[in-house]
Amino acid sequence: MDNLISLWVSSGLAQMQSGQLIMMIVGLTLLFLAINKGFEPLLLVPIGFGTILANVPGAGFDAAPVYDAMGHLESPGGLLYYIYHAGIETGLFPLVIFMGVGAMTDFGPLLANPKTLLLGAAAQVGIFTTVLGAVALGHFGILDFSIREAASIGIIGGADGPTAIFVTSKLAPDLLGAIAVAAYSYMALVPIIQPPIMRALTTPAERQIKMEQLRPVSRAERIVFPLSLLVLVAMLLPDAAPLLGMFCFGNLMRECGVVNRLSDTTQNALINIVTIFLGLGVGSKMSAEKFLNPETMGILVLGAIAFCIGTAAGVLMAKLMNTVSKHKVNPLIGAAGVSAVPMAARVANKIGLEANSQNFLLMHAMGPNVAGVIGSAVAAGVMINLVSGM
Amino acid sequence: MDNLISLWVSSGLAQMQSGQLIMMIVGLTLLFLAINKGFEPLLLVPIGFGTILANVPGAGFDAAPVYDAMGHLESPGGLLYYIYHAGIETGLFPLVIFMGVGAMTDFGPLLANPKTLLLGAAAQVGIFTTVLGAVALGHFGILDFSIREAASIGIIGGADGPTAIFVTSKLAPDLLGAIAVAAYSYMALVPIIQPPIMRALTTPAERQIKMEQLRPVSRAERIVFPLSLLVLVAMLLPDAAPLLGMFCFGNLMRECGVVNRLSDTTQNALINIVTIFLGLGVGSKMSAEKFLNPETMGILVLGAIAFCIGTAAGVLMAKLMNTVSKHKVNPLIGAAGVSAVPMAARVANKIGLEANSQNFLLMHAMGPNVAGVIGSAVAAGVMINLVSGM
Amino acid sequence: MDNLISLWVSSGLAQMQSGQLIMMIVGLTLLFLAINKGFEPLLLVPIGFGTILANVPGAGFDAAPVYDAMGHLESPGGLLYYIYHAGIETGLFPLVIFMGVGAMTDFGPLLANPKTLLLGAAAQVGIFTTVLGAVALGHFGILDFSIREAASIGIIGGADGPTAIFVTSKLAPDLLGAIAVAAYSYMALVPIIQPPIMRALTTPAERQIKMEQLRPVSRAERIVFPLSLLVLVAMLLPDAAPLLGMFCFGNLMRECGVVNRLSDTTQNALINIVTIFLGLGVGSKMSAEKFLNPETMGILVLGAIAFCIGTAAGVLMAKLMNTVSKHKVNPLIGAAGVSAVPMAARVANKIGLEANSQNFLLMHAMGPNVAGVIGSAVAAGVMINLVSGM
Amino acid sequence: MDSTLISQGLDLMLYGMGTVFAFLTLLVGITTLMSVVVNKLVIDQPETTVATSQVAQEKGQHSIEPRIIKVIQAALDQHRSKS
Amino acid sequence: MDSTLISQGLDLMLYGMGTVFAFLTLLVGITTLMSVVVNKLVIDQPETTVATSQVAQEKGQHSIEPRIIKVIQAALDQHRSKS
Amino acid sequence: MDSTLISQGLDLMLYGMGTVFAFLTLLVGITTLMSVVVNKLVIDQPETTVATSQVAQEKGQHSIEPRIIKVIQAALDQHRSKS
Ligand code: NA
Ligand code: NA
Ligand code: NA
Repeated sequence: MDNLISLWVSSGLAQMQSGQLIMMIVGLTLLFLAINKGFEPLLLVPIGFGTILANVPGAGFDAAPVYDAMGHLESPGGLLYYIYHAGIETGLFPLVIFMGVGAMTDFGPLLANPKTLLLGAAAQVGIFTTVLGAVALGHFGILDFSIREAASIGIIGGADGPTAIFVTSKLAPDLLGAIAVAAYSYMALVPIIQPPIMRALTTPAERQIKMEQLRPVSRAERIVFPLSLLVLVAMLLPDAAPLLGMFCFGNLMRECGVVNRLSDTTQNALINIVTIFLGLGVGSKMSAEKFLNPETMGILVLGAIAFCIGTAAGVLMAKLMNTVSKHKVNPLIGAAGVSAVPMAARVANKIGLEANSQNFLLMHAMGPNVAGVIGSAVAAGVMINLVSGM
Repeated sequence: MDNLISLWVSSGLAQMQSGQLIMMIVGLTLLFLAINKGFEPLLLVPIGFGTILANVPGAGFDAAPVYDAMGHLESPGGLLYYIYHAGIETGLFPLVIFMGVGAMTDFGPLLANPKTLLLGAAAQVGIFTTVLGAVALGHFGILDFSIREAASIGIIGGADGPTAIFVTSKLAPDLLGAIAVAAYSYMALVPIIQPPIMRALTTPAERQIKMEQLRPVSRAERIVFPLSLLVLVAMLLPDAAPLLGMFCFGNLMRECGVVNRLSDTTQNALINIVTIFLGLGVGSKMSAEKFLNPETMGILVLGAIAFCIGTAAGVLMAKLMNTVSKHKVNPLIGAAGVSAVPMAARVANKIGLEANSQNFLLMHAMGPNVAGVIGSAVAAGVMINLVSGM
Repeated sequence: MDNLISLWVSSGLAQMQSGQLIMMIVGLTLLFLAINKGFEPLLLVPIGFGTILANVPGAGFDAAPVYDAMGHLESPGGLLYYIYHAGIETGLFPLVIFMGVGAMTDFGPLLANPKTLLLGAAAQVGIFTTVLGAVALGHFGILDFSIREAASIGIIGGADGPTAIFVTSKLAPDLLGAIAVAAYSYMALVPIIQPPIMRALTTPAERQIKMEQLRPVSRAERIVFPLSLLVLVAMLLPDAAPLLGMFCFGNLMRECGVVNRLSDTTQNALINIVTIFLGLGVGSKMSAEKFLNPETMGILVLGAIAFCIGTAAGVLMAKLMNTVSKHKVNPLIGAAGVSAVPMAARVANKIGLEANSQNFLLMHAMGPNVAGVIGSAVAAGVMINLVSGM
Repeated sequence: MDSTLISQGLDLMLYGMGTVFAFLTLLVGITTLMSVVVNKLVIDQPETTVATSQVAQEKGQHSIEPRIIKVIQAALDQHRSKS
Repeated sequence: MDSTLISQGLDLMLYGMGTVFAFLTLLVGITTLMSVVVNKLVIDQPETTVATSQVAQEKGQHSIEPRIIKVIQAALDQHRSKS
Repeated sequence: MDSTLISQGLDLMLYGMGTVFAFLTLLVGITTLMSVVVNKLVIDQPETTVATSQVAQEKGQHSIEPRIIKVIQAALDQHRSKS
């Protein structure tokens, strides 16, 4: 009889709190969005599943290990505990992912047309206006965000998952779940969020601008570029060096042509393994007390605003560049400056084709697209530096 | 001269104890069984090799790291020390393996004929009778097992390596070597252990029963099933959630169709890497004082009994089901309920073909086969819960 | 304004010390040698990049994590800190690499002609003469090396990267950067260093010696050999057991034929992942104070001498063997005894073809080549044993 | 003492097998129900679902396995060049 | 207090965007310069570079991916045996 | 002090090279012996051994590499659909 009671007392139903139940439904919703709607499934499937696991009452996925007085292990910690503390709290997983993304990135279009870097810079306006919005919400007493939290929320506008996770795990780990979910969800919503803004800010004539074909880029340029970027970061902005350093390392392995087996593994087995565990670890931060509160709603709203402002800033920057340069840029590719690689570039291409069915913008949009990755990593470095001193 | 003495004193021959020598021979025997006889080579090759390494006198594979008073590393630990403490003591390796096995499992046959789940339940009788046998050995003063040890021995009857390792590392880590070796050896011996029992408990007419062809299973069912199982486990049996949660996660990645690159890596690079280290880590527990004792002999005998009883229970359950259901089940597939995927299913198929050369049972036997994996994971959860409270 | 100052103060330019700048140039030079000149790119690309990262002022790649009084993480450590302490200080990475190299090694040529093991032994003379040279430099007051440092420098002559890293991380971690760079650089320079020595020590007639075709080697021999080697090491030289044990394990997985999926992963994903992190971790030890000093110059000179002596000893040993054996050995293959797999064997083949365009020595040279790997692992074990007791 | 151990063993057997059977029997029911519900819900749009998810996969970042494609390409090229 | 937070936010915006723009503008210049210099330096020996690096790769230890090669071979063998 | 260092170096040379040579010479003998013994033992049943181990491999759990097979299949399908 005692055993029956023990089984019942330890069952999920007896221990379940309403918050946990709601969070399990949140996890299932994320899985639905990922699987049925195609929302960034590579991250949202593990995050959604991790959310469910972390909220199974009594399963101890999140439990810390217990040691006795002699330092021997009395009871081991849960899987998600180890993943979070080994890979996310330390920043290791986002950095390894960045190395993998670097190994998958083709800088060719950017090298052929370097001034598209400015579009990637402009789109980061979304990040900083959102920071301002978050502190304003505090000012008007609506929500209560510290400057560290505001900075983490802003980085959603960078449209770059690992960057957002890296910054948030350093500045505001309690918001990690909400911010990661917002970042990946909006990246998935790019094809819905961006087009109206792009159409509103451009004339049909502008959308029909045909850009010159990109020049071929030599292998030597491709090798020297990540090294130049690395040296520049090292000289000017060491706080951005972890993210951009690993990004450049991955890209150098890809382009140098002498370590193809390392590059292949980085692009496949390594990034896949780390992606699985990164997602599960983020999910472990999706607890009711941290996610089910007004702040999360605020984060979702601010995140959407960040994406919109970033998109607009990119488009407007392209129009500004056209007023001073004789090589015209189709302003649609400015929207790709938010990053969200490669979806934002595909959106630019699609809207371009609507205006002129012979105008293929995809390759032109890849330049600002990868520039946006650099831009948000730079923004991340600046914010970590400034906020830490505030 | 001092140096010669130093070399001699530190040589293996000078330090070798008889126990170590015997354990090295045990390791070589495991390798022989794995390589020459095909006994579960994926695990027994690493376990056998790990056994030899752990017993090299003076090599320090098992040595703990030494830190000075300031916390600096004075001498690093051995490879097997780190593997065991990072991956097995924490339970991480068995959980990752379970994720990989989930990604390799096809639940189709089970979904087409869900009542075969009952066969997977029945076969777990072997687990619990063996627990009873182990405590009875204690009662009659033959061997001395605690209830935690008895539970770990019973789980051998689950015919599921990672489950056995997970339970034993939590309840009775000292028996880990013996139990893992017994579990994998008997899984390899399934084609020898099961057929006589199956033939003894069935009539030729029963062995010739033809089952209806399995209906096709939709992709949506395959996706929803692991989630249903997860929710059910979360509600009722959180202690089984670590094992079954990771199992369902792997299976969802496999079936959802949107994260194929993650699923591929889980089924290949990730599970292979963890299998190598899991095997080596288990081998590190194969020391003379823990393996060369009467308890090991008891474990081997009890493990064999567990397999036999599990097989018999599965077959008898199938016969029982035939007395109440009009859709007849060939009782041979009940034996596949012990799991030992996919060997037990192949054995059922082979014995079925002996009785009727046109009766292909393989797909029908896959249902109880994977049901047995679920069944023994549930049994593991119950035992961890109940035993911890005893 | 404060913020501008903060940004400037934390910028790389403001914090840069001359030593860091020079080390970044050293890192770029290593990348140039690896990418443009093909110097062991699989290791020197990560080492070179790691060197640059470790010397970015203020980026904290090498920073230790900070914990508060309660044991909670206050600020996480840098990527290279974690890599170095988890993988190199513990010796884990070199051991895993050795497992991978074992899985890639074909012992066939060695088994067909076991006496070529003696060539692999002779070439290790380079290691020990170099130790003597290092202590002599100390005796004459030119440089100041302890016996532990001298032993680590000598192991460069083993022409085996992971062995050198394993020994140095145990005996003289401060020299790790310089020794790893020297070891891999000279392995890359084998085609330049060896031929003059080989030509000087042999007559044209000797270089034209045709060797008997190698007998076919059975699968059983291939399986039993790594086990025999393991047992011999366990009995006689446990200090060499970590390196040779993992080497034999990898080779057994390769040859036993029943764990091909484990062997494939070991040869690909696993060794590639570990190679990347091993290289980065070694790079983290390339700091100005440890690399920019006269000792490094001494290490480079001594390393070159070690290679030359090893090559000469291998050739002379082959000539000695020809005076007593009736099966003549082409002395060129003695040079392959330094290991540097497979480059030294290719060099022997090339010089052989110069002497006689029909004399293919490649397969014959593979025997001493892999023997050299065993020889230097044995030498490593002896040195760790003896030096620890000095 | 010993009898306690035996009674613990009996308890384990009783409650353990009970839970295993209860859980898996429940799972039989839930699985059957799930299959019926799911197949009813999805039946009208099976093609759509598949199509959507394929689009989803293409939309996912980094969803192509470049190495696999290269391998296939290499295999085909090599074959063609030989034939 | 609140006004401090706002002013911190403004500072972040000002110095943050300033740095991003300054850094990426500088990168535009450096990239353009780099391309010109690199292409001028390498232009005479493009073939050589490629050749060297291929040699380099071949020289590198363990540079072949045996599994990939096996796969291709298997694909071809299977195809031939069927046709 | 210095002479101690030199004598340590000499010791290392002497005992080190001695051990290396002794070990590898012993290994020559053991390898030769091993080859003779092994080939004598296995000679009657070489085919059997191979066959057994192949069966062994098939019997092993999860022994098929599904990805590789998919790749091959894809390569063949693609090729057939083109030809
Ligand atoms: Na961005
Ligand atoms: Na089972
Ligand atoms: Na060597």
